[in-house]
Amino acid sequence: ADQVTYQLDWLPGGDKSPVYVGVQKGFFEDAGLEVNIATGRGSADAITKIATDQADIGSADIAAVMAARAQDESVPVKVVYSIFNQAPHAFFTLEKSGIDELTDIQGKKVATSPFTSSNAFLPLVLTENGLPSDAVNLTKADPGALGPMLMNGGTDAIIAWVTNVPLFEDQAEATGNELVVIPWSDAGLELYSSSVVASEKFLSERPDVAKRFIAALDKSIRYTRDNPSEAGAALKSMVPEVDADVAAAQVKATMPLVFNSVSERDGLGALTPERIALTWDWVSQAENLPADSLDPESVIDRSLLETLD
Amino acid sequence: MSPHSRARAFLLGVSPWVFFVALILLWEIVCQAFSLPAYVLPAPSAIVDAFFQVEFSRWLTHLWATLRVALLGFGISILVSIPIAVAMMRSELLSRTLYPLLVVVQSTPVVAVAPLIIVLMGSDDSSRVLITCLLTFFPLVVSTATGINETPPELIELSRSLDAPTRRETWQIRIPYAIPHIFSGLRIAITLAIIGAVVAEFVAAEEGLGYFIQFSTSFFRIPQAFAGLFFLAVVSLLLFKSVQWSQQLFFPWSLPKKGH
Amino acid sequence: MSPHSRARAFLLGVSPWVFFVALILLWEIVCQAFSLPAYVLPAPSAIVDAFFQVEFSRWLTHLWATLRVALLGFGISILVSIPIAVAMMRSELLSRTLYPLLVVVQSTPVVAVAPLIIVLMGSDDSSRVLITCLLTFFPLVVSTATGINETPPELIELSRSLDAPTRRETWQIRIPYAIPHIFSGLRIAITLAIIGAVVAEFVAAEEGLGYFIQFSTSFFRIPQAFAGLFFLAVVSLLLFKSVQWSQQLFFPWSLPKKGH
Amino acid sequence: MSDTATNRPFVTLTGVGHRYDPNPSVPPAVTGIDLVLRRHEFVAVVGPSGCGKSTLLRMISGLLKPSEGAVSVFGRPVDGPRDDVGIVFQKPTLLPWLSVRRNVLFPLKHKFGRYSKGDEKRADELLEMAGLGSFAEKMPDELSGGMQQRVGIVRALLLNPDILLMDEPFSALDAMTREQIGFDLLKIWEEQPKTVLFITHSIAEAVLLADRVLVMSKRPGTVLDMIEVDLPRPRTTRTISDARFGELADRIRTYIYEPDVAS
Amino acid sequence: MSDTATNRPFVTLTGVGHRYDPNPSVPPAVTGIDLVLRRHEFVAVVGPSGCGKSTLLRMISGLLKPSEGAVSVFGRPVDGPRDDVGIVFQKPTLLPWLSVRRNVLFPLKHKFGRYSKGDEKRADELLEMAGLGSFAEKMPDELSGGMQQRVGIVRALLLNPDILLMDEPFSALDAMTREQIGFDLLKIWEEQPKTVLFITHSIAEAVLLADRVLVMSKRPGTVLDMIEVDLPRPRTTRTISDARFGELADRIRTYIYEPDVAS
Ligand SMILES: Nc1ncnc2c1ncn2[C@@H]1O[C@H](COP(=O)(O)OP(=O)(O)OP(=O)(O)O)[C@@H](O)[C@H]1O
Ligand SMILES: Nc1ncnc2c1ncn2[C@@H]1O[C@H](COP(=O)(O)OP(=O)(O)OP(=O)(O)O)[C@@H](O)[C@H]1O
Ligand SMILES: Cc1ncc(C[n+]2csc(CCO)c2C)c(N)n1
Ligand SMILES: [Mg+2]
Ligand SMILES: [Mg+2]
Repeated sequence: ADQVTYQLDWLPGGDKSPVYVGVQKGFFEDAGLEVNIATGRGSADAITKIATDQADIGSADIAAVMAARAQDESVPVKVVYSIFNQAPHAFFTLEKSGIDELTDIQGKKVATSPFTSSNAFLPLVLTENGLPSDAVNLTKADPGALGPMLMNGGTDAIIAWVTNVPLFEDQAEATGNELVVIPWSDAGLELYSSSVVASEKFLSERPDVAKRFIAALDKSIRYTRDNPSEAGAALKSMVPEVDADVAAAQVKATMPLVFNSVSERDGLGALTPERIALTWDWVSQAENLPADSLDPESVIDRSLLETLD
Repeated sequence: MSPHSRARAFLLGVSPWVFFVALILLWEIVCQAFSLPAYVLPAPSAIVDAFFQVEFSRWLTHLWATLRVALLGFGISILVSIPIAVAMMRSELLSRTLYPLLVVVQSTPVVAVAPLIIVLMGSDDSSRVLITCLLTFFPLVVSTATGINETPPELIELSRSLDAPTRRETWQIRIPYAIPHIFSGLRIAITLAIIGAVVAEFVAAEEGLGYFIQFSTSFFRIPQAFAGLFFLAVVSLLLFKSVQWSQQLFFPWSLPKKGH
Repeated sequence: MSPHSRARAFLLGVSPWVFFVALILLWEIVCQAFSLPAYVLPAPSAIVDAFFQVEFSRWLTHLWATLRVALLGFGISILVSIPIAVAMMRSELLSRTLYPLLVVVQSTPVVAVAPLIIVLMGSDDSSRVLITCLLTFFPLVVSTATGINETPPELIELSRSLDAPTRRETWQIRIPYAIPHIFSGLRIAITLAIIGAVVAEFVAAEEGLGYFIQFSTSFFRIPQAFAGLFFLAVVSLLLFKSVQWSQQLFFPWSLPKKGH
Repeated sequence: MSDTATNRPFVTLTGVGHRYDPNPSVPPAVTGIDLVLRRHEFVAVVGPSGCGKSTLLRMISGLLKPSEGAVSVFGRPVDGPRDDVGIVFQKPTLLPWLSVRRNVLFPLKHKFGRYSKGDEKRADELLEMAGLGSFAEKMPDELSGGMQQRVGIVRALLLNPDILLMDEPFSALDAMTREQIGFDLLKIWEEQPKTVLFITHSIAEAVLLADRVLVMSKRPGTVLDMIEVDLPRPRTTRTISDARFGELADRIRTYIYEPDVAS
Repeated sequence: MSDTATNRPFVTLTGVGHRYDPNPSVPPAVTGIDLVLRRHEFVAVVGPSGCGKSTLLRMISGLLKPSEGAVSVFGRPVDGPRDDVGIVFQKPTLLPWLSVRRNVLFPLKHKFGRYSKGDEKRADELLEMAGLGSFAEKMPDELSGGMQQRVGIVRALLLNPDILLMDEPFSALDAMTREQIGFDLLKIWEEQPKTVLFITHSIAEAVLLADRVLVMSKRPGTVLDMIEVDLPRPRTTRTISDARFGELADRIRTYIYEPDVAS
């Protein structure tokens, strides 16, 4: 079987379960692939590892790929498939806080992780909704501290990904609170997010393997949507420390980022030029990159998508 | 041994445990009394529960992953740093040239260069061992160099007057004299070795206690993370004690004299 | 001073710089020759470019944020660890009880307990200073305790024979005797203080050199991250040198004697 | 200091002994010492090297607990270091970070936390007496071995203690300085009487300075004899030519050289 | 060792001096020393404490570079430590981690990396001679001050060096051991001739042991006189009662006590 190393951009979790499902259900094996999964520590980490051929293919935020290529056009990676067609970023708050919609956030205390890509989009989302870009009182703290800060009143809201809603719900429940999620995708942030990224070397030297891989991954993603609890169990069987039920809940929270009106319109995994341009528009503004520093199309390789049915 | 001194020895032996148990009890009581949520500070009872929810064989896997990196890094650090300290003591030129470089290496937060190391060396044991070495070797160099420089001048003169090879001056006089200092460095380094292994796992690993803690935290499974922390602390403590025991066993003369 | 020894002094003064420049050149050449991609290891020239692309006032902001946390943590560590070492030297019971606890605290990866610290203390300087202290105080305790225990027994007998208060035995005999050891601890601790501040900024901060490095990395601005790293190394080196200078200035007798 | 105060038992040792090695097959360092030092008496101790002289001194000072018998001072048992004792150690024990003058003043600084201008003057006087007047500002490692030892003696005298315990204080001194400083010590002792225990390897020195000479046997150290030195005071260089001086010295020499004949 | 070998210049010092303090207003420690040690000669050095005796010894050993003049041995200038020199230091310099026997054997171990069973036997014999036979297995900190110093002497004798430099080796010894070990030293020296420089504070000891006595002035140390000791060898306890012994000792004493009258 052909060896493929798949690079995650973070630790295993429900949102990363499709690749595990593919391994466990034998989708990769059926395609003549033996897939090795490596954990990662952020999109930049994943992109570097793929660019230096420590992995063949993996997941990373398309925003990070664009930023990388805008600053160093020699980074040899291409985006080949879109996983999240919507931004995962969101304000999380408690019902009792009285924040019901995005504009209520003005003047509130908001906590966020120090190095999440969400921070760059925050000013844009705020101005998009008619608020000044410094409308919130922002503090940055370790992701692990955000939940407790929200629950004990240390902050009015936090910024996190909707993929983690179940985790925060558990914490809210434990303190008798009701969690309110305000996704930025409902507030005008229209872009691709988590995507499949492949090294140029992998694409040029083993195009056939890449094609089979994407096909099997595509199948895994669909299977995961339909069988969240089985996906949780698949993850659990490969990563014993995982709680299968929590993972299943995460799968359910993640799927709307994958299967939604965008995927219905363009197809699963699709990378349309319009939405790519839109994404670059957001990213270049968010990260202070000149609009002409990158042709966003140059980071895309649709050859694998074209072979999918 | 008089009954009095036997009682004293018993007290000394028992007191750390009493203190430890008292601390755990206090912790449990605080958690219960203030009903601190488990995701902030889990009660010891919750940590114990979490500990037993993880299969023992998984613990062993993680333990072994961390331990082998820590010990390998620690060992290599010793092998590297003592010759460096000796060389720096012998040549002022080398000392002046190398010291700034060592300080630069030491004061570069490994967390920040770890990704570079991983990219350059691949994300396997070798890069984690290197990260561990980077963290541990500096205290060893500093302590050994300090100790070597504190050798009484009379003894150096004795060696000079014998016109003995410098090698023997180093091995038979300076290094033995530096033993108390070297062990003070080893005590610091062994705990840093564990930290180094853990930090390396935070940056790239698929197993190990550091990975386990990070992973548990990413799922907000704080009691489980604390179980990992606790396990890690026990391991560190045992390693630290082993350093002390080796000194008692192999270099009893290097221990401070007890008053009469 | 003879011309020969003047030449030697000059060589000694110059050699670190020569070495340093040679190292940088080598690095540049390696990067050019192997055309290493900048996202793996940027060339020094690229790093310098990146350095000047950041406004100087921004650098100062980041520097000050890191420096104040590091120095505050370092200072508090000194204030805390010397009394602890003294207390542990005085009472074996305390030493036996406290030592394991210190080892546990020391070997707990701060990154893993960071959320707890932030939740309990808030995400401001205070928690960053605490993280720095957690990293730095152990080497200080170990070195000070080692030094205090190495005081020659005759001097302790002198103090006993005067029936002087233990406080003065400590301050006028044991602590001065421990000065070389304390400084060896301080040399280790000052570099750890910087690391502590940087790690703390990884965990909770809006500014500081550690924040800057990680931030730049997360946006794939690798040369810029290296510029931050480089700046950090220079600052560490200066702090380390300051520790050495203070020893030369205030405790010249504690330095090893140069041969005649 | 009234005369009634002297001639009274001041330091009393009854059956005192010490063993460093708990293993009973190893003989103790010293054993069965019965000894009374009278108030303001000058007692010299002689005996072979390793016989336990330093051990005895350390037990009297309270620095070492006897493993048999008991020491008492002025009727009160000694159970720890006393503050009215001045000790000159066998090795010079100067503090490397203090100048010579500050080393001499150290006991005051250490005991009381401070010293006065007057104390400084006294320290300088004592240093002058010891021939170290011009070295007051030097650091200990700039002194020769003998000079360091002299600083140690001056330091012990500074506090003018009731009991002065001296462990071979003059062994590193040259003959002239040695004799000179011996007489200086007697002068100080006569002006400011104190009980002195003086360990020496010089029989002549012992006889020249002391009221009584304690002769110790070789290990395990016991009392061989206590010899009354009935030479008139003040002692001077002339005392040495006194016939009685030769007699006493000879008697002690016999103990040391032929212990079996003497006892 | 043929007789022709002796009586030849062996160690030569010409205009030797040393200053520790580069400040020219501070006098040097020693200055203008012209001195010739003949092969297999026993020279004693006396002089006031701090006059530079140890400094002189350190310059001859090659441990200290003279700041003026030059030292040469057998015609070759000394520019560093020599390996045919045995030194007994003023302070005992034992290695705390070695037993007494291993401390004695240390020079062999240190110089050659090993020692033989025969060396061990010799070490034990020397220890026996120094009255330390039963202490061979002890650690240095279990010995009294005098015993430590004796171990240092035994150590210097082990290598049977050509040149033996001794810095107040006997000052911590009791009178009997001192005399005894002095005669032992002479016996060894006669059996295995070597050039000896022997610093002492005892004028009697200097005259009793040496062929010549170098008398040094007080700081800055210079040569006051070099006194030929024309007493017959072998020297014994009887030598002390020799009238010539008293004469010589008196002459030296005059230098030390009244330097102005003597010179
Ligand atoms: N390391 C040093 N630094 C400065 N001065 C020194 C140093 N060593 C010795 N001296 C000075 O040099 C002089 C001679 O010292 P040296 O030790 O040679 O004397 P010595 O004759 O051996 O005395 P002693 O009989 O007391 O041992 C002394 O006045 C001393 O103060
Ligand atoms: N710390 C120790 N541990 C074990 N034995 C010791 C210790 N100190 C001394 N001794 C032994 O006790 C005996 C007496 O020692 P002490 O120092 O009292 O002798 P001393 O009469 O002062 O000798 P010297 O004249 O050589 O100084 C010696 O035989 C020595 O070996
Ligand atoms: C691709 C990717 N990169 C980083 C994180 C880490 N992260 C960023 S914010 C946050 C807090 C929880 O929402 C966490 C864990 C992730 N999850 N996925
Ligand atoms: Mg003694
Ligand atoms: Mg000397």
